[in-house]
Amino acid sequence: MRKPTNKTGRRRVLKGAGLAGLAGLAGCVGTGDPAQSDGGGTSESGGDSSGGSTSTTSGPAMAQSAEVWGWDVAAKSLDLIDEPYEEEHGGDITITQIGRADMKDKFKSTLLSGSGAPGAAMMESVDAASWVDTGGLRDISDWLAEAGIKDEFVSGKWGPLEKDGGTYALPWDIGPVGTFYRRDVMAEHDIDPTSVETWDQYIEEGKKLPDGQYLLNLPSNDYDGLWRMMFRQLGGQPFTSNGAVNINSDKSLQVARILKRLRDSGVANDLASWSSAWFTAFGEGTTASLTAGAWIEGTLKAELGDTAGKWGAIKPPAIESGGSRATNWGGSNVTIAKQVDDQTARRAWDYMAYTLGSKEHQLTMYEEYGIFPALESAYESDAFDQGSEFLDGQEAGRMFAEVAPEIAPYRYTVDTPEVTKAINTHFRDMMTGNKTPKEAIDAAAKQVADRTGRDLA
Amino acid sequence: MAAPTSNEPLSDPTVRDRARFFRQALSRRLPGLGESGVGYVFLLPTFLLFTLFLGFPILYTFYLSFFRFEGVSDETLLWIDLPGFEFQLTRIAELEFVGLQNYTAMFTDTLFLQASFNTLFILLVQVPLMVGLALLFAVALNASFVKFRGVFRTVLALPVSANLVAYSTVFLLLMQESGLVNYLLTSVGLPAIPWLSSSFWSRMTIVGAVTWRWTGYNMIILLAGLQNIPQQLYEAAEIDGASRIEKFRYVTVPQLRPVLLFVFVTSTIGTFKLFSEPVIINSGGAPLDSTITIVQYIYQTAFIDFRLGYASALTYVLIFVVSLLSAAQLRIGGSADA
Amino acid sequence: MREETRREAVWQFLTYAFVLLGAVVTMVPLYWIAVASTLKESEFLSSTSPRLLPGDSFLANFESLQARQNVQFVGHPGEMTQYIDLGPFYFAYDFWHLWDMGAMESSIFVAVVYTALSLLLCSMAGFAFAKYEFRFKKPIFYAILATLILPIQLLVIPLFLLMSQLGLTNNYWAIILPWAANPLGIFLMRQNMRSIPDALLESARMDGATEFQLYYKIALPTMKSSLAALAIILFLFQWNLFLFPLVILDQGKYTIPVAINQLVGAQRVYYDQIMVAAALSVIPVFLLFLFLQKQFVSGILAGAVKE
Amino acid sequence: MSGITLQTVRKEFETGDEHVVAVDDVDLEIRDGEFLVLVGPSGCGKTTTLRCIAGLEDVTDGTIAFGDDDVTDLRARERDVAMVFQNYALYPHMNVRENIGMGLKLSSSMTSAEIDAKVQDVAELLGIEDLLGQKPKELSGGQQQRVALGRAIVRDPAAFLMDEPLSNLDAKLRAQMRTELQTLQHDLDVTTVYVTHDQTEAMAMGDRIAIMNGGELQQVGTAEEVYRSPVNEFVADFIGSPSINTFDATVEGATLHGPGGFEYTLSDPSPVEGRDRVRVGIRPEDMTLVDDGVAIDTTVLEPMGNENFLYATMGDQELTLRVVPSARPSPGDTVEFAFDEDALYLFDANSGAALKTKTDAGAPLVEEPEEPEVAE
Repeated sequence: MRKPTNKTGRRRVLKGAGLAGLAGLAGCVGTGDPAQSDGGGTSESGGDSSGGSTSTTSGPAMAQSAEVWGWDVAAKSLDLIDEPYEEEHGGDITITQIGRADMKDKFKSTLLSGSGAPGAAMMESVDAASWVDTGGLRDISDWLAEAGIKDEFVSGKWGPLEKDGGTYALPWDIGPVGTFYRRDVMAEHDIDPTSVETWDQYIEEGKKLPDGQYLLNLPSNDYDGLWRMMFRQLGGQPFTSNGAVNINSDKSLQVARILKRLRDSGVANDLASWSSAWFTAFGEGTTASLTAGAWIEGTLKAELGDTAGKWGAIKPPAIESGGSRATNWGGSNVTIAKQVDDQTARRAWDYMAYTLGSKEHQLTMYEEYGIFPALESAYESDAFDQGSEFLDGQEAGRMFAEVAPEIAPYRYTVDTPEVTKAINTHFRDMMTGNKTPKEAIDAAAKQVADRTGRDLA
Repeated sequence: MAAPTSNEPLSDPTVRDRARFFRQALSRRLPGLGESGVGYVFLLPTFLLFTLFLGFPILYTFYLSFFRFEGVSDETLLWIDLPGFEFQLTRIAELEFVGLQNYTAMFTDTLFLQASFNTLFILLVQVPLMVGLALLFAVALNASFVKFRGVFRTVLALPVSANLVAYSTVFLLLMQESGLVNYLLTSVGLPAIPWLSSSFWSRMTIVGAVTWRWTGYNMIILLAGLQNIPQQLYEAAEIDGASRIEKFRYVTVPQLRPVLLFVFVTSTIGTFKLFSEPVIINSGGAPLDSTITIVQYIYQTAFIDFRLGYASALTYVLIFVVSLLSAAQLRIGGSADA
Repeated sequence: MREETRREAVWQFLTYAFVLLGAVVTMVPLYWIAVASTLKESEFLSSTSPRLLPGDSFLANFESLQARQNVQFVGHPGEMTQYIDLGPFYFAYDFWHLWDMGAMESSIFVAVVYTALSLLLCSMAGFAFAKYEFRFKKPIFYAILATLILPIQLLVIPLFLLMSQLGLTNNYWAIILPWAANPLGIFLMRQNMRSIPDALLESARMDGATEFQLYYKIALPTMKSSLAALAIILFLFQWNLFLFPLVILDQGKYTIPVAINQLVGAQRVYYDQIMVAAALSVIPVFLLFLFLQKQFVSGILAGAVKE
Repeated sequence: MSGITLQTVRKEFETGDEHVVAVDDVDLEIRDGEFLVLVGPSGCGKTTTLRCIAGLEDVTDGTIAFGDDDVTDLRARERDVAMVFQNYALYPHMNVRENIGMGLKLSSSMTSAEIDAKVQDVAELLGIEDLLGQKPKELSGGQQQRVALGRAIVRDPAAFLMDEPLSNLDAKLRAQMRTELQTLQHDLDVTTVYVTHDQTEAMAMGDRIAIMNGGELQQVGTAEEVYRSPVNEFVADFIGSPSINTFDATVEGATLHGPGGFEYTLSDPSPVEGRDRVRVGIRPEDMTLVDDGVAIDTTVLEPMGNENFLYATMGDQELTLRVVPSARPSPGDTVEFAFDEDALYLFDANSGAALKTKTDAGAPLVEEPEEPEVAE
């Protein structure tokens, strides 16, 4: 039941004092695009175009200022490029650092209520599909085409950012996965990770560790993370191209079996991810390795500084012999809300393109905070050839740069959170032996299908 | 007549007097309101704030509960076109009318049922536990022989001053596998408890946290109620040969019934509204969904799944259920000893 | 008689033991917050032997909290940007710039304003419900009471929408006004005000008081302890608001819960800073509570739960 | 100062589904400076009438005038009356000085200094000048009573309205305050309407007494008038302590036949002419014990010292007699009593309207210049 649009002339806005506020909920009717009305802007969206714009591209005039939201290290990274940008392009970019969960809540509130959004905001690839689906993000495909930088990014990154021919965010970083291990612990127990090719081999090697020491951590609150990483490594897709649920595919079953084997073999610890116990175990070497996105190096360095030099990294083991060893974990983008007025959006885009679309700036952020660029052209830089002190001089950067372009695309959708829940719930049953791997993935797939109204593949 | 009869002023009016005279003159000129008029005037500010800030969200939520949210939009949302009254609200969301589907869907929504179960579980354990403890503390502190009653009262009520987010985080730390609580348990020879990682114990952790925080507060309310019980009733019971327990059973509890009821109803409502505690404590690695509460689930439905319509319907069901429950509590509690 | 005294002694001992145990259990988390705030993170998180005695890292922790970029927990002297100098008359009129408010000051400021405003509104509404007859009194009262059930987390989106239309985003009024007419407050005031004798009000009417004077000259002063009790409840309510302030307030205006939540990073939780913040945030409410405790006990239900 | 006139004042209440007529078309004229007592059983409408005069209740119908001024539509604070409440209604948060001065502060155009002086005067008048700094809860009942009075006096109102002001005092203090109030009212000479349910108090204090029942005004008159010449059985029964003895009697010519073989032949049968039945009333104090009167059976004897109350039955009719202290029949004893026909009351058996009241030579009836105001 669609309500008629505002074209129907007989309906007018009642200009009563009390109702005026309500009537103006998303801009006055008749003035057209709400983004240009008072309702849509932010405090920053002054619409003031008098700023010394030195933009090289055409289009609407740029607002003087724009605000960009990000969290933690990411926000700090963006801040690095703030000054060079302002020197070169003028304008006034404010980077606002907000806690990750908080930023998401805030940004989503602005999306859903159609007002209050900043010029641009960070968006994780995992969230991208559902955020795009709200219709609250701005299609930047024209600007992207104009800038001609689309092909410079790793292709696997674009999937969740696109919908119906529109593009809604600019990729920033990716998380090519590596297996980080404690060199000293492995050496002590005669394990050579560099010789490991598959997970099965890795498990066998892990059995050499004594009781109380684990090869890796398999946290019961984060099965989906490992599952997704491995599934993607196999080229698996959670949904088929026509939207059917596909998490009970053979590839998914393969992954489930490996996870089950990891648990049953006794080589896996079970500590909640990111808990202090989790960190401590890596610090003490009771958990000897960690498979995660390249960005974990920066975190480990910050948290466990006194273990510097004791770490090494390999490409993640393959699921099967000769299989791919490239996959991804994590990664962000920068997006602009639709409600942001054109001038401010233009300013925000200008900054985004300047920061994320340039090798130089991406490398600055990589070197300072380990943000691994999604900008493929950056990989040529010898910054990736520098040995990492934390990894005992290993040139892991090059390894990841090799992995990055090989990462298979992955179909994130609005129902990704459902997949997460289903996998965690049923894999827990699988781990306790209540379900076989096959039963677990079937149950998970059925749950997702039931709750999203999708078909099973 | 002894009062001064002279009309001459004894003194010059002071500034305050002048102000008073001005107020009097003003109030004399104002038209009188009927009794009902006065009532409305006193209610006016409340009424305005309610209509503006809660009326709109409540109605909007109700409206949304019959739709499926399809995305953000800027088309017309709602229009009223009566003779002499035209009003149009611009659509902020792309909505598809689904009738009562949102309301029927929840019966087969396993996660909703899980959340309801969790909330009820917490409710059934936490409210009686907390009210029971609060009552025992109140009775103990009402006993005349207890010294330093003020100190005990303050100490017991102190947790209420802890900030919600802060204390939830602190509980998260205390209850960790290797946290202080397990340290204390193991150091006296008891087994460590998986406070955060088992479904049962993670719910109990939430129960514990909420109980810790609110027992003292409720104790104070009950204590105030106890102090209103006439001492003669206890003396009469004493003469009738009632034991301590009997006095508690036949004097304290019936006399305290209205206060207990108040505490029960407000605690029940409070438990239904649990949000921050489970969100924060759940992040400690509890099995997924094992501590999710109804409000938390509705929040996720709206904010993570963007199913605004469904979330709105859930909200209304929650409100309906809590209203029923409160009314039932009031009826049960009130009728037994009217 | 002998038997009686012995039983009495046992009873007294049990009562003391129970209360003492309760007090100790209650104090453990609070004590631990206080102790942890003076320790290094590694000291209080150590799994082998948690430290239970205060250390000397409080200032270091506090400094690291204050040094955070995205959170200003406690404010500092600001710059007075605007003032008028007329010889002996020296006016600063950009008052809030005397002190840059951190989360502590913001929370206190907001909670105080909210409490004052809400006390006014609740007592007025409670007075109307308790002492006047008017049409639709019962339906209105129950409608207000019903909103007690409403979890405000679920109104975030429409409220946000409304606030941005009213131009109140990033404005403290946005977290004060929506619940200034607090349903629990109205209920308590109504119940308490029913205990004011009608004769007292009529007497004042005979004395020439206007209806509004009845309210503020008679009803309010006789309700002092109830107002004090309600003040605590209202203050706590505002003090703990989390989700809506998070969404509606921007950095620099954060209240304590929002600020503390900022210390939970994407990858790391800054427990040492959280402990300092938690310890500090207890203080204002603790003082308020200590200050008003007597009135709280006597005022919470002077007539609150009759009927 | 002025008199107060009530014309067909009517007050109806809606309480839930119930419709109550609390005051039923009362006409009443209170003279300037008069002490009028409104008396009646609880629920008779006396307090409502007082509250209508005060302006605390809106009348449903009728008018109220102070002197020549119609005040029906004026609010309480505009009527220039002062009221003393049963529970005194002292402001608990103010001290005595503030309590007394409150009315002046709210509605007079006196300066603070004038108010203080006046409060001081009134306090001295009432002998409570030492209490001015104290809060009500620090005062005894009698002191609170005085403060409440002071609060009324200080305003020089056109009328004092008092709602059972003495009922919260103990018996001794009540008697003392009764006299004091009368003296004070006499000295101040302010029209006073005083509500009580205690007929003794009414008789003792009122210049005139207005008796109400069921919302209707029964009779207005001096204590003696209402005692000696009640307009109906209700007034006769209400006034006097112990209450009048009344019983049914059948009429045969001039002879009355009552319960338990009661028989009396009227020397003047005119009041019962043409009637079959009648209600007979004899006041306890008019019955004397004799040897050849009506026989009754003693049930209880209450010695009061100066007199004895004798409770007895005449057939199934219970009677009360006030007898000399020397008469001491034991329970179960049969005694006999007699009375004067002059002291006999006769009432209509159906309507209760008086047919005959006391005709003996008591104190002379006060001849009033105006017609007595008697409502049906």
